[in-house]
Amino acid sequence: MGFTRRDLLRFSGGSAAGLLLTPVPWTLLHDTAVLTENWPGVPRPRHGEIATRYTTCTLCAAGCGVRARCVEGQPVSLAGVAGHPGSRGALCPAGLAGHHLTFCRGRATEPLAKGKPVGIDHALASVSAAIAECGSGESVAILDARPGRAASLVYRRFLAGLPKAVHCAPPDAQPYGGFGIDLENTRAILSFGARVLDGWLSPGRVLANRSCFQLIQAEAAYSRTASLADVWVPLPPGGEETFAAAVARALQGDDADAQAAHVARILLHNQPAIAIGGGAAAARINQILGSVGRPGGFLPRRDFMPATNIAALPDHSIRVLLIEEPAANDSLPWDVVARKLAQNPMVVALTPWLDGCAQHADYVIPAPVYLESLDEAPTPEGCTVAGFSLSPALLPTPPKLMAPAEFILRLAHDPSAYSEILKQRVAAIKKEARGTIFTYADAKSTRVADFASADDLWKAMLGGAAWFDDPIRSSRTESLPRAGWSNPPAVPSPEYPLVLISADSPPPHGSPLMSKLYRESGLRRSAIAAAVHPETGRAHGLADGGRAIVKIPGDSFTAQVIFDAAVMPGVIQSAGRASSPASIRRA
Amino acid sequence: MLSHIVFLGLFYSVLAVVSATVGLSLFRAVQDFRARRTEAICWQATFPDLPARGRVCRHELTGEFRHRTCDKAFDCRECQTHAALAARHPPGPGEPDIFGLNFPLDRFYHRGHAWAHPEPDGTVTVGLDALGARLVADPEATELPAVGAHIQTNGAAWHVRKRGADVRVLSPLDGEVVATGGSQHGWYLKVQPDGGRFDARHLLRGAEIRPWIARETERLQSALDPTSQALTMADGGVLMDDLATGHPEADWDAVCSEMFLQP
Amino acid sequence: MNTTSSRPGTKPARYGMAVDLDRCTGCGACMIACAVENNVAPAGPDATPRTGITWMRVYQISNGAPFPDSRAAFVPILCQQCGKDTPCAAVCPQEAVEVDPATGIVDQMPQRCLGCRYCMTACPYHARYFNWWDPRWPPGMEKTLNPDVAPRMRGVVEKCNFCHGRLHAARDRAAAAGRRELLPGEYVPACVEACPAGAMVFGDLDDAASEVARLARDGHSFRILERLGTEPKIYYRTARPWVRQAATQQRKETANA
Amino acid sequence: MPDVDTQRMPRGVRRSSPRQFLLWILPWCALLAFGLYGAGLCLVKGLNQTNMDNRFAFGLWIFLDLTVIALGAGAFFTGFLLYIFKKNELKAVINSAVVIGFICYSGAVAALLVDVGQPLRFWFTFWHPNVHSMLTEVTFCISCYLTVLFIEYIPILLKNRKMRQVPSFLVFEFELHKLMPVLAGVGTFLSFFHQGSLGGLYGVLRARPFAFREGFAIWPSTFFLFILSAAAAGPAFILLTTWLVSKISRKPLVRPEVLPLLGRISGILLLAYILLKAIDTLVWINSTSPARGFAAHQFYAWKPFGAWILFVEIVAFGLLPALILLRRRLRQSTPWLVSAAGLVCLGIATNRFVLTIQTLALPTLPFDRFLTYLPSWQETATFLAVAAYGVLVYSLSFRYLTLFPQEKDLSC
Repeated sequence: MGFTRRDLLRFSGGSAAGLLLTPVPWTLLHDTAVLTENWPGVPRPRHGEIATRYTTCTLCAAGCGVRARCVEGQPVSLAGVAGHPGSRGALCPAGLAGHHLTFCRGRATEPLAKGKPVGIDHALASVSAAIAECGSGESVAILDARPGRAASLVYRRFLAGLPKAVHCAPPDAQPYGGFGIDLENTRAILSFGARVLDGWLSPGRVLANRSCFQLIQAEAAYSRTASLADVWVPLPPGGEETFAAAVARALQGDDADAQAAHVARILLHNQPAIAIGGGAAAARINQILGSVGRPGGFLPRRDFMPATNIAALPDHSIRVLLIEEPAANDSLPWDVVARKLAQNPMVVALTPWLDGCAQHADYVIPAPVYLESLDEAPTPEGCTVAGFSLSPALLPTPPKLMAPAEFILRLAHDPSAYSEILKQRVAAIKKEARGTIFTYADAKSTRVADFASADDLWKAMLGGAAWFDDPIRSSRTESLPRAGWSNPPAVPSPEYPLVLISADSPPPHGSPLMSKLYRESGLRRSAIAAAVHPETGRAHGLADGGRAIVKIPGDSFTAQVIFDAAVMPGVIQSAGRASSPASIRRA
Repeated sequence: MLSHIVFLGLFYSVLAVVSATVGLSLFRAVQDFRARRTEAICWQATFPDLPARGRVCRHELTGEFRHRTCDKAFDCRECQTHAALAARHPPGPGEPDIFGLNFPLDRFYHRGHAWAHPEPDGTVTVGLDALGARLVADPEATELPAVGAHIQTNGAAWHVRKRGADVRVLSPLDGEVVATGGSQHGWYLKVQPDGGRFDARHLLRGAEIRPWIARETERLQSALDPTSQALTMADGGVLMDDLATGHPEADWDAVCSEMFLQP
Repeated sequence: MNTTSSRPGTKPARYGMAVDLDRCTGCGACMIACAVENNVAPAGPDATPRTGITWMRVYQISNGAPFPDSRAAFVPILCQQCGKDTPCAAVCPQEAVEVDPATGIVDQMPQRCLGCRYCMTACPYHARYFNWWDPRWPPGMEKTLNPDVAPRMRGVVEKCNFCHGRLHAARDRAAAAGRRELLPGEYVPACVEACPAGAMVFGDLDDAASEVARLARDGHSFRILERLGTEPKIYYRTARPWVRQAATQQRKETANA
Repeated sequence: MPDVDTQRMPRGVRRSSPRQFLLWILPWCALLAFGLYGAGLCLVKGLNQTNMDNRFAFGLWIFLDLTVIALGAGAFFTGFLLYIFKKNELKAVINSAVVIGFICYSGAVAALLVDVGQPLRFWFTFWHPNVHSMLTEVTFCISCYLTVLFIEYIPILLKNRKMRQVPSFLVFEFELHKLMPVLAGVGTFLSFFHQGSLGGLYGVLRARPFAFREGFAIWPSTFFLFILSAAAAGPAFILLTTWLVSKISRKPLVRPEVLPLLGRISGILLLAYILLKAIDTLVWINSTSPARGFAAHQFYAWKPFGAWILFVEIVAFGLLPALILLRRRLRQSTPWLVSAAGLVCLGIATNRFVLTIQTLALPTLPFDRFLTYLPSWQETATFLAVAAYGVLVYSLSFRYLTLFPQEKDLSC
């Protein structure tokens, strides 16, 4: 008899029932559970010997002490160093994610000539050639991201050997020249657009003293600092000078408009007070307040190494420009730099990134990022005494990468290595035998004099330590430099009825994790966000959340419109852009 | 913890009840097989699916009730109502000729159009009545049970195939097949009734036949042509010998399912 | 029932946090420290502000006044570790959420989570996050994962647990030192440690001497959505009336996104 | 030559030609395939394929589940009335009701399996259940009840013309049918529970003042409201489908008195439900919500969900159809009856929508915003797949099984 459908039914039914009695289904369940627990593609964190190592952050001029938790030598998290005199145990967000930089996309991994990979020797050769070809009236310039380092000395030494050369710095580097700010005793700060609560000096130090000083923020942008300041004086774009003059008058008892008078009153009632940012404006007020050279004001310190503000150079004077990538949150307005370049210039970018100054460079010399090579942190910005600390590498330096200083040394045919230069610097500190060494591991301060030898000091600093000079009683009388550069006030015109101003810095270049968090929390508006007052927006036919095209002289970009009633009418607020007249229309 | 016990207890007992129900019905089904109750149960399960008009009580046919639907699946042997009524006034003799159809009075008729005729030798001859015969005249195939097979009242006695209609003719009695004939013999089966005696209480006889056939012809009519309401045959129209060829347009499957109580 | 965290011998505590909104500058250090500590993956390109994972999330609030009177404040929102009828714990169908009686910490067990997201609808603080994607790191970056915390798989819910890994580590240290209880400050979540403004204070709310308990009692302190009666353990503090109002009172205006 | 197709249909009923039938199911098959593709994407690539997010953690699918299960309640309630209360008129629709119930529940379960982030862990709930969670109740009840429905479906299946030729099937069917009241009882019990716990699902969200309700014992008021509303919607939906099917198949399926009866049942329950719902709403507005720091009017301050939605839900889709269904004269006229039934179903859908979607759209944090959400095509496709699946299963059942016993009588 054949195999009928009914038999098939019976068979399948029977086998199904039978299967339940076997362990098969249960093991299957168990296995699925196991599978879902070790989900494919989810990485297992490495386990291994855990160590704490110390270094110093070089991502900005603050030079904060860093405690790194390392698994098998790989830093897995960074934290501040408790008791660090400069950073007060704090780190900024960028610093906290510093160990991710190594893994960022967009890194320069090998020397490039006009975008094409070349050997480092070839690069050296062609740069030297270009330098040799420098005609009269044309100069070689090194844009020093942070003057005052041992590296800066290397640059100067190299430039000294050239007929016409200049060691310059970005416009807003060294805002206070050879002075530090005695923040601990300051009672009031009048800030002309300085990002006081958003990365000014070392965040830890500022925030630790925040409750002690009144903050008056005078700027057009409704920046984070402005939104949190005790008083926000919304100046029309470029109105610093006028307002400063008014405040100055008020301070001297002359009559001024209510707002200036109010500000003056605050400054007078909260002595010592200082004014920062805003170039000449601030300098004038500081003079009246007498805040230079007194406690709670600007105190001079040793070791000031002035570098020429690149904005101050004559136009079209630079033939060969070697740029060291400035820190993420310092802006390098390229238009200012470009103005200084001669015809067919050669621009060499010494940078870890392809998206920074490398975009404008003929040659790109890939530099290691923070933690990838032994580096140095000079006197923290605004520190009242000279300082110096090493930033020991926690990660191996990738092949083909070369620290800017190393490159310049090679260019100068100087056999010594950058590390030796640093060692000499430390030796010099030991020789002068001033000041104290703060060692991160035990948070102890030791007189430099108490170190047996320069080698001991070197070792100590390699293990994570910061040197701070002793305060000086100097009779230096020179007034403050005109901090920062105030570019000409942007005046609206029929063609450009609005003014584009920079609010906060955009999410800093760096950890993908950090950019993710900023994007998702909306804490920092991206560079393509343009905030306008709703009325201004409607007047220009924009829609909240819509896309718009912002035109500025010689450039234009598309941005996402954000209606924000807090923004000054008539301005466009966008992160990290130079102030300029602008027009906006719906995309 | 207690809530755990209560909650889980509740739901696992629910599961238990459900599976028990299924298990029980499976078990019972197997029992029925063992007890050879299959045929009867199949009929039991089928009967409710018959259209209401196919389930009328024989006493409605004879007019003793205005409306009564059989609740015993045509097994009057178990029906007190029938017993009582049959005792009070048993059906009188009728006449064999009904609308030109011949229904010999010495036979007992099953609602499924099989007749049973007790032979002197104690066996019972089973065949298709005049109406049934016309419905499946010269069938494509006839499938009779093997000699020695056992058939049950209201179970399938034999199968006939006519114009795509599979017809199973319901057995009028319980018994063992002793011989098989066919349409050409005028009878289909000879059956040795169980227990030697032939119980015909559930079968129609005598005067009951006419009203029944009258109703049947109505049903036939509506089955042949659902649209028309005219009762052309009740008033003496004569049925042709082969209805199938006579009504080529009719859905024969449906007709047979109607007339042979086969939902 | 209880997880490993409630071991015999360790003195029970009721951990909580006090956040000073007048100190917070919204820098986001807490968010980053949190994500680094807890191995949150960088979001994929198509993640949105509403699909990304931020156990700690800083909201910017405003006094609603237009230019030039606008003022801003920042409110870090993390799991508020509700202490009474914890909404998420009550609804989880398979005990993937547990309130540790020894610490008061509401813990999420990703390896048991079904991903039904019922707990997320239950949470009024939106402090629970779902893994919409497989966690992915840029090549090599998985080397920076914190060994004390297992990354979560796709399709499960996760949230702040006061850096559970740190609690375990601290306990082990204490045990090694033969102590039954943790010293104040011995166990601190990553966000608190990282805050450069020192705006966050963490500790045992039941320990009247602790800084956090003192701040919780402070007249300027309040809790968000307190009237829901879930006894959250995150206290916020501000001397600015408008901030307190904006953080506690339901807005009246009918405008919306 | 008798074609295989008719050989499988019930005898004595007319069905469309195979060609017609094919034309009818083809589009639905296509839709099903498309939907399955969408669902497959969600399963393989993860839920990032949907437009749900951390704030809108529940979306279209949960709305679908709640609605569909409410509409499927006809199965249990009809069974309940038929087997327990011996309302024999309902025999006419019980088969159809069972099939609809089966479709709704299996569809809902399928959607749920796609909805969870780790479908492979679906059984965890049975392994370590948290008995205090409404979702656990739901999971247990629905899985149990789906089994019951499947078992209730078997007899209908076995009565298929081909199947019934297998005596053993018929016998099993017969024995099973005898025990059907037991299953109906169990089913009713389960249904009462899970319909309720589906309501509880949102009612217990104490931290979501828009959804939270006080209640009795562990059950918030929505628990009981859902039972009642489902019981009201079930018959209405059966009424609607029956009418629809007989319109599409162009033949009477049940005796004329059956539909009005369903309507009446639905009407009575609906009226009761609406009254309770109104009371519940008042209590919520005046006590529950304010007690938790939320003035109820705020909830309706966010466009587009103004107070109108409350009116629509309670009056237009609640009171109105209830009154229609309770008036004999209106009940007798099919247009009124059917449109009323339609309104009832709409009302249920609205109620479930408000509870699932509006709850999530409304902000709880004072400085938070109102949220919007639009399902992605994958979500919608999955949704449609469930619908297509339903239509297909029902069409096939209708063609080859006896869903309406009276049809045969009425066909002549």
